[in-house]
Amino acid sequence: MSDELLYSETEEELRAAVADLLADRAPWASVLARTETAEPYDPELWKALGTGIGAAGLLIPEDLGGAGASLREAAVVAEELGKAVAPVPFLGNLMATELLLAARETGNGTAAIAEDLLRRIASGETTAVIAIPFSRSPDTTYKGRVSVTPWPPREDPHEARLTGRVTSVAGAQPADVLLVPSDGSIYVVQASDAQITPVTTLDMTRVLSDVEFDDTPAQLLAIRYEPLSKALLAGAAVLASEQLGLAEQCLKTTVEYVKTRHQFGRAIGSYQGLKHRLAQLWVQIAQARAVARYAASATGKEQEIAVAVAQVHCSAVAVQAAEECVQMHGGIGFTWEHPAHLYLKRAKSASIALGSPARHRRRLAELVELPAG
Amino acid sequence: MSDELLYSETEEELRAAVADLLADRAPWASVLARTETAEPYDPELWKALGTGIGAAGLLIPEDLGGAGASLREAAVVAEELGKAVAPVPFLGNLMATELLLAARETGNGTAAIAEDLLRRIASGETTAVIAIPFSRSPDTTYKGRVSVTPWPPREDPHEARLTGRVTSVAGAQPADVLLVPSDGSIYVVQASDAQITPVTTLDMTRVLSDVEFDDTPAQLLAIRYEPLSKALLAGAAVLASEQLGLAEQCLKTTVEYVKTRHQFGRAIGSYQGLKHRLAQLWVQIAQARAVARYAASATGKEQEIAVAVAQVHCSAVAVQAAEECVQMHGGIGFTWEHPAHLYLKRAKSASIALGSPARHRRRLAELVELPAG
Amino acid sequence: MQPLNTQHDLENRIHDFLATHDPGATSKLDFLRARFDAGLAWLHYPPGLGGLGLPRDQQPIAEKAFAAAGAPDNEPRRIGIGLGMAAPTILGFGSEEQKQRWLRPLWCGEEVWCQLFSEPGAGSDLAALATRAVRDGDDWIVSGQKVWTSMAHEARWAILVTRTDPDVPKHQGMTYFVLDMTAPGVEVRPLRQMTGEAEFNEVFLTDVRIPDSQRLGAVGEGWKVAQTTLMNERVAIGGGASPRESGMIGVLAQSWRDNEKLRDPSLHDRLLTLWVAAEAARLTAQRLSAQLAAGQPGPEGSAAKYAFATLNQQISGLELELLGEEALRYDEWTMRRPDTVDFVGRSPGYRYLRAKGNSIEGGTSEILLNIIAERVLGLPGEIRTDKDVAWKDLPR
Amino acid sequence: MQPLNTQHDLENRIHDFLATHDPGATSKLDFLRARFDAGLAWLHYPPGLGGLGLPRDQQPIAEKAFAAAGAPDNEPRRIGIGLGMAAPTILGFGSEEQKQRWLRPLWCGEEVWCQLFSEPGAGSDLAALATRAVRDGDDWIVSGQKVWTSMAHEARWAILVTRTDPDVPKHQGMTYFVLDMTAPGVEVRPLRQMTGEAEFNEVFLTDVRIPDSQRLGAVGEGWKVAQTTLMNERVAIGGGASPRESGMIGVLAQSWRDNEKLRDPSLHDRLLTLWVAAEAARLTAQRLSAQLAAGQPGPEGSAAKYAFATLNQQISGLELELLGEEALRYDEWTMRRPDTVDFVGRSPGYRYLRAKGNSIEGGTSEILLNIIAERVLGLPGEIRTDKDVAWKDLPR
Repeated sequence: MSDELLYSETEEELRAAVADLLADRAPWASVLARTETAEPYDPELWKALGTGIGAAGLLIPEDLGGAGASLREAAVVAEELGKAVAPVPFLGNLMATELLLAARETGNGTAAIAEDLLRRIASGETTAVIAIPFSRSPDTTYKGRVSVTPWPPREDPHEARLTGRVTSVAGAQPADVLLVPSDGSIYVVQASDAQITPVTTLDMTRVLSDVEFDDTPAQLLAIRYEPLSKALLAGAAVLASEQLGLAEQCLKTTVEYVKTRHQFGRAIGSYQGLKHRLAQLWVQIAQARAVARYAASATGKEQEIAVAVAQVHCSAVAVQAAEECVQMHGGIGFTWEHPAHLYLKRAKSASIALGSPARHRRRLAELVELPAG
Repeated sequence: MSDELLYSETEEELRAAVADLLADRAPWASVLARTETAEPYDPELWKALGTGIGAAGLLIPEDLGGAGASLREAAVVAEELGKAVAPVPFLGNLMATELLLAARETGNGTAAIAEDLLRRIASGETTAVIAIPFSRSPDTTYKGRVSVTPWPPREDPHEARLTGRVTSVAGAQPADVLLVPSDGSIYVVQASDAQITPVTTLDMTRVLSDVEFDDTPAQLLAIRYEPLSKALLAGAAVLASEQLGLAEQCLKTTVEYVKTRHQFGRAIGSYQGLKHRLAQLWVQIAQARAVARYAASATGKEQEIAVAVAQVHCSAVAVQAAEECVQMHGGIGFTWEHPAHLYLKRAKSASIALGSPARHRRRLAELVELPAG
Repeated sequence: MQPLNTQHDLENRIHDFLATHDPGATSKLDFLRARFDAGLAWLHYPPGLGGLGLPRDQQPIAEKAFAAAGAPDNEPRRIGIGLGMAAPTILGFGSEEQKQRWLRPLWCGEEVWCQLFSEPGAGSDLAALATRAVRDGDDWIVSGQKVWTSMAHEARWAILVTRTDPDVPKHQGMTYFVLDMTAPGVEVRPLRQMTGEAEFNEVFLTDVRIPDSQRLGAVGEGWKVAQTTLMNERVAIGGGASPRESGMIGVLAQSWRDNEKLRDPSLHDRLLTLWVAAEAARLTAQRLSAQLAAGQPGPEGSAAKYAFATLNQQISGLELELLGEEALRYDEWTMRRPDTVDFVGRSPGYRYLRAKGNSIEGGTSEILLNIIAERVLGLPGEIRTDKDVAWKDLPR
Repeated sequence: MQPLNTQHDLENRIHDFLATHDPGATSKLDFLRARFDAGLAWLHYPPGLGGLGLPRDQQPIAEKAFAAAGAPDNEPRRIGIGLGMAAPTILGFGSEEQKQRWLRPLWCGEEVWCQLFSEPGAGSDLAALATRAVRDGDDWIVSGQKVWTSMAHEARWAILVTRTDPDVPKHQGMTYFVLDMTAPGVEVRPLRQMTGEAEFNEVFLTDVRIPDSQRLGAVGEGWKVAQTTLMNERVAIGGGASPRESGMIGVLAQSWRDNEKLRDPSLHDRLLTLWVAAEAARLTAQRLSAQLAAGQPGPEGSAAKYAFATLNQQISGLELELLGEEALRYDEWTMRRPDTVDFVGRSPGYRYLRAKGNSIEGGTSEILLNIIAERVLGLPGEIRTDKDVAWKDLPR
């Protein structure tokens, strides 16, 4: 029953494949070097990961060309991507996939559009993302600033025109297709028809973009928002595992460093002050592993609770791990030429992404009936 | 200008006198022994402190037989009392005195009653306390459950009858006179006319009582509540210094212990884990000293801000100091036969007394215009 | 007897046993003795000593079957030290005769055991202990003071570590015994704690005679034997699955739900933060159980105890802040002698005070963090100056 | 000249000086040089070296008077290392000739100074430094790498600690020099930090010649000299009174007041907690100033720096959480070379990242806590294995 909190053999094999690829193609020095180029996402790496290993179509049913796997496997991929702060649109594409899978079920005649897109995602031909600010939490009543013509929309598949702006979208730059929630419905837009402007982003390994629509052609995908919250919830679950991976990597790097760095004639890792902080971090990470696994496994209302718990806990642990990584490396950890800052920026941004910890606690308060007043 | 944050020579002399008395009359072992007797407050000690050193009449003007001192001197006395967790009704009597001093100014004909009481407090003949639950914060809109006849009261001095109950009053047991806020006015009641029942109290060195009135004779002291909030604010300021003293004593005791306690062939105070925690505590206590001094010096609206800051900060520091004192003493610190628990119980209770830290933060939010929503 | 190859075989065996031993018609002690003799007590123990040499993870099957049949249990909480610490040590180091003498009445709850390890001068640093044992013919004469002994006032037997050679480094000069708590010279005094009650005892040993036949392990090997005892303690403290909102967080959450008046909105975020911390600790314990069941024992036991202590202290601290006036009061200071800790049944102030012991008893939080840092993370140990010095020359 | 017995005398002296030196009619440099020569620069320095041998606490009187007259200042932030660290060391250990050569252009801001102490392998443990200086006739030949050097790219002079004898324990084999930053073999490279910009430099020294006349203190006494430098650094970091809501907490509070939309009620309690912590730190710094003015210098300087670092990190962390989407963006990664840290003028993300340096630069928080624990609380030091070993034999 509680084996769901462990990793299966299949999952460990998938992990090893992703880890090998990242060790080979995404050492931190090249991740850092890429951040100051015009192409902050790595298309070759994404191709190898997405179609080579099949991470792009992980959640897509086998009859549509995917792997027919679950969020559990996706979470294992995310752990490894977190360890490498890898610049690929895995998370954004995963949320878009979840949205399409949910839209396929709503049965208002747009299933064919969803299926077609899912097939193309699984084959690696297309990368999709949801055009929504990356800070939005799953329980947000999202309105946005994109208007639709015709309005109100008909239920059956039809073309429409979108005008307006969505800020701080993650993974939009390398995407081919945008899924645009606007005014309560969700539309499909070709990325080449929108204006996508990368912005200067705190997390340099997951660059955000502002997306502008100006009477842009679009196709109805879903008449209501349900698939959106489902997608964001899945994204938040998987993000917790990414945060776990990041925290593990920070701890590992730091432990290695304090074993070899000598001051006052001793390895600094022999001082109890540092030891106790690292041990506390290890305890937190062991807990993060349990809650992240649970968030990737739970369903229904239990999933909502599990995801809120995981987002609160893993956000804090990843930030703590990255902050300790900087501090315990001393001066070198504060420089540009050491990976610590990549982790710090990813951790802090991820803690805000898909809802801040405070936001998830508020949601949890509703779910477990602990009202504020 | 900022000399107000330091201690004057007079204050240091007063401190020395109180410290000598407490070292002589209130070693912790006898404080502990007293807690399980029927007389948890020490009348002899209070007499020596109150009239011998003059602590009872500290705030009372010289023409009424007092010392004409300020809250600054009272705060220094409180620091020493905190160090000894001394079982005397100093704080309660001080708040009653502040109330009477304020009532004397309101000039509705009851000034003579207030002056008479102040004279008797200064002479040591009478000890007074305010009959209000010890948890009430200065900004509480206190209503209570005591009813008054006649109602509404006339402005001029008159007799009345009180019926009802006030729970968790600090220092009521050794008091001769109760100042009873009820229904918006404040009355004087002879303690012997009320029924005072000591309750089992978490802080065994400041036992609380439930006070019951049953058609009990009372005299009008103040037609409005203003003097009450003034008194509670002064009490909260002085309590911060008591918390400071307690924290200092906990740190001192703990530092001494970890220097002498050896484990694994070394004094445990040489381990960096403990060192860093004790150094952090010292930093907190140095800050507590500054904020407590400021709270005892500020006036007007600045006093309200200063007291809220001091209550938030000193409450947390005292609890932290007492908790570290227990933990770093290991097993012995968890026993009845070591003073650590007396400090822990005092610290935790004091943090709740006169308003919890969260309550003071909420008040501060109003004062410095940082609204919650 | 047939080998037991499947869960089904085991269930059949228990079924057969119950068919001939009706719990309703047998006295409790007779039933437990029969269960022991049938090898259905602790299944992983060897045949003849209450077990069948089965894997540890079979035990729940037996417990479930006996409970379903309404069979009496051996009150495991009351005899926890015997079951968790004394028994594995006797099994590991005892002679055949010693095992036969002690294990059966131990498991059946006839004889309660306690543990005489800690001393006033040797807490975290157990190997510094000073209780002396001097050889005298076939006996040893033991003098010293032990502390933090649960159940000493009810125990028939104690496991005891002593110093037999003060002239060698501390880890080398210790010897491990079983002590008869009714022997002359054993004095048990209650040790009152800050909650007012006394769960523990101090035990004073004055020229107590212990026959050499009650020694466990070789002379001078007491440290090694004690390690077995302590390792089993940590496994016992470790994991276990429990439902959401078990323990203190449940009390706090319920109190929040039940008392609308107490819901200070400025404490809401902290309440939820602790709720999440408690849920994270719970899921982690559950994951640990699953790992153990899947045969992947991890070092998370120390972490679980550390997290439990920290959480209990934070939750009970917040509870008092939330309650305000009620928190200024206490239920009872009277000195009592409880057998177990009742966190839920007593007052909030009791919870706050008693939780302070959680980070001290059974390994301080500092020691647990050291263990994680050194044994799990592989960080270098402290520089030690006490390892090669004769015990008698150590600073103290 | 008349002795100055009162504040009034000092004010008169300044008044007389200003009467003959009109700030509006004199070039900035001429004015500052004249002020130095009149002994009105740093009043506590000796006559002839810019001072009058007055107590330190007279300085604010002079600063106030000159500021009131609209006189130019020496841009103290730009030449902070010279004023705060180099000057007191030259005053304490320099020859008469060295003082005359360096102090006047230093104070007047003509020559910027930097500090070459830290090395990649010697951060907290400065005495482990490896930069070698070898005697060669009247010169020393110096090679090594220094790091975390502010202003090295603008500095004319540096204070430098080197290793002159690797065969003795590390504290004994060091020698202190003044280095001409324009000398051949000195290479300055910007050291980019996580904020994107480069406040600091690495300085590579390759066979740089330093005349022995630029040595400060005796050969082998570099540690003692460096202590003077560092002590003065800590005093400078210490106290100072500032108004309520100065610095980061002011930014956060204003942002809360200005943006009703951002006011997440569940963050309110944490905002107030940090507001109180900032106010407590502010009052503590003010108390420290009062103590120093009253001649009661305390060890609170290290505590103030520790508290400042912790607060900045917590406040900027909360600010990002509060801002949500805006916090995901950054203002600018371009590599720039700022002279000072601009916490308030840049983006929230910059504040968050830059504050991480506060607990590392100028003494890590860990070292500051060690100092408080050992020097203030008198706790025993760590066991040291590096004090009696030749530097060359140390583990690294």
